[in-house]
Amino acid sequence: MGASMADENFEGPGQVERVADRMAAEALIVDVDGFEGPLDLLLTLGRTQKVDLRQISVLQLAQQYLAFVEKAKQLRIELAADYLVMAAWLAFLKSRLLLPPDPEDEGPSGEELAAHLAFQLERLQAMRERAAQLMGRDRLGRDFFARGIPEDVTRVKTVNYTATLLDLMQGYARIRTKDEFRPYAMDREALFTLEQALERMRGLIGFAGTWTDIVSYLPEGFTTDPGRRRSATASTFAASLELVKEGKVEIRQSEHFAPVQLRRKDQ
Amino acid sequence: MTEETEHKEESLFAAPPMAEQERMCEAILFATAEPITVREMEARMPHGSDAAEALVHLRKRYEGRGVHLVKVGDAWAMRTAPDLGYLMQKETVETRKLSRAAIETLAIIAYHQPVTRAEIEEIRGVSVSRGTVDQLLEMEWIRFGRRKMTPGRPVTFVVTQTFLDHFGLESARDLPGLKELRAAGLLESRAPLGEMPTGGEGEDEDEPGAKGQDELFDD
Amino acid sequence: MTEETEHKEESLFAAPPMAEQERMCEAILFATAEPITVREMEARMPHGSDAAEALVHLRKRYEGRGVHLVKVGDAWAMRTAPDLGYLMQKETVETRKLSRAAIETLAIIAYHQPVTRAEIEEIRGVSVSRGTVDQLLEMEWIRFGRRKMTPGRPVTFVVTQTFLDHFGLESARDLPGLKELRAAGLLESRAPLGEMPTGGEGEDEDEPGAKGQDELFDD
Repeated sequence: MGASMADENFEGPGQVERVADRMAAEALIVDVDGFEGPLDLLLTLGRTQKVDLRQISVLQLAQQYLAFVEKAKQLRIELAADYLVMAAWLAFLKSRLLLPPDPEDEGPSGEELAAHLAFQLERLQAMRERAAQLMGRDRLGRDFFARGIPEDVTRVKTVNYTATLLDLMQGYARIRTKDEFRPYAMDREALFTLEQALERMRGLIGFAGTWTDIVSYLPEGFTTDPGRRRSATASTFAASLELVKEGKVEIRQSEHFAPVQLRRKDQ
Repeated sequence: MTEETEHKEESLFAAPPMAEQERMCEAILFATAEPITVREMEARMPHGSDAAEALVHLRKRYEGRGVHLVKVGDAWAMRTAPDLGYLMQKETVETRKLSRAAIETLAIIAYHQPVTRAEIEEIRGVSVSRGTVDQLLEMEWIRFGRRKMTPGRPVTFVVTQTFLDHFGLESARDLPGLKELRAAGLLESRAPLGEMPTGGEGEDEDEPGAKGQDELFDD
Repeated sequence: MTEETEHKEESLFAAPPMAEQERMCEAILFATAEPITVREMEARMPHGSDAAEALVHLRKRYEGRGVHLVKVGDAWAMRTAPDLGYLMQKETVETRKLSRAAIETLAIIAYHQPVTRAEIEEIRGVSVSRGTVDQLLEMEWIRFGRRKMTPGRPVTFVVTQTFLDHFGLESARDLPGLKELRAAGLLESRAPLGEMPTGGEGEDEDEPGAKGQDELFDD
């Protein structure tokens, strides 16, 4: 539905008005749901250019898309947000392509952006073709078949018992204390204080010659339980900042949410 | 021959003659509907057996017959010859019709594996619904691969042996047109430029990231 | 020959060559979910086919192979050769965690070796079941050590090289002592009151089973 509409209506910018009138008169329902997102719509529009995708005019394509969105608005069709995001981006791209490049401006040029869009379309098109090819292959259970009467295989089960060193040590600890074993000694508080962290960090930082993830400084017993881990992470981070202030370490983070790393600062 | 002798020395009993080993492989393969690896076969055969060699003979024996020996990933299976499919209409299992989104997602995973959800979304330009991935997982056509060593350590998807078996592929290298796609640079994961809308969450947006299939197929 | 000609006259198209019919029977027999009669086979095959004759050829072809063509009532089926039945066993290995009793017994042997059963029971405070010791012996994690030169000359247990390999230890001496266990947070810091064994407590705490181990490793 959507595809045929696009084919009919966007043969050239000049025709848009006339076609729009006709469309309104026919109360045509534009089935935006028929498209699998803006890229799919662009691909469909692109087909009207009847050229190899590598030679596609991205400028023309942007105009076609914007016209489509405009039309949808006139017909009071609610477009999903990503269609509008794409429209805004294409409008931006269009201006980039039309205006002379600003030498001050960093970032990709209009041509680069257009080339990338063309690449995306070509790639999507290629995946579609391969998907069709794949589904057209001889298939198991349709064109070729597995054994119809599989013979039962008798299972002989062997059980392998295993244990870890931790199990062993915990087992031993359990006996020697004659007490129900509890994995962690600190049972009252799940807190790792700034003072504790600072003391710990002072002891360890001498070994941090290379950039090391701050997480590796968390004390034993504070790494698994989320509450304890949070506490230890916060205090270790605060302690690290304190050490930075004292000029003992350097700290860095490459980007948002990337690991925080630190390293000894040689004086 | 010398190898035979060595085997004899190594093991308490000599491995059975090759013709016998071939029979054994044949029986094992006929008995199961699922592909079975050389290692699994050898685990069942007498000590010192060489299933790989027996399979070479067996494959030859079934050439041109109504049933073939096919390789599926690193496993083997007996399958009817595809040209005789029309005789088996009764056996045809109605496969659930896959949605267009599912088919495209499957193809993208097959050609770009290992691939993250964000990368699939980047290629398709729309978000991938949970249902689509779930369906493919449930059909056992895809599975989780190793996590990507990029921020957020996103999970990746790869195709399974069941997928290869279903589509009669010996390995993912045999996907139709894979070479051409690679030559055309269409399997490279290019980073989107600037503010390019991607459709996905864009978890690893600025992650031109791993070579994907290249990595997989260059070895 | 004359029959062939007749068939040709009867049917609009000639029946496929016998070799092809044999292939067809082979594929059908392989793929059907249950034994199939000649009539059913022919119903699937091209008009004029003679499944009965094709089956004669096919049966001959599979003589002595790993798979046989067998008659089940008035239907036909493929079956693996009876003499290869033993190949249809599949060994599965399941990994389970050792029981608490076994872990504790093992730990005591590792820390106190060579140690007698009576000593183990004294340390654990409960009797040690035969099954537990047998299990550890069977796993080859413990073995019998020298007999103790005490009345009754009881056997002792020591850990094996397999044990050390499994736990990645150079020697049993590398097992952490109580102090280290405590430092690692694996032990309560408070010693439970009145519960510790009386003799040689302090000594034992720092270096569990020091004496025993020396005995073992000094020879």
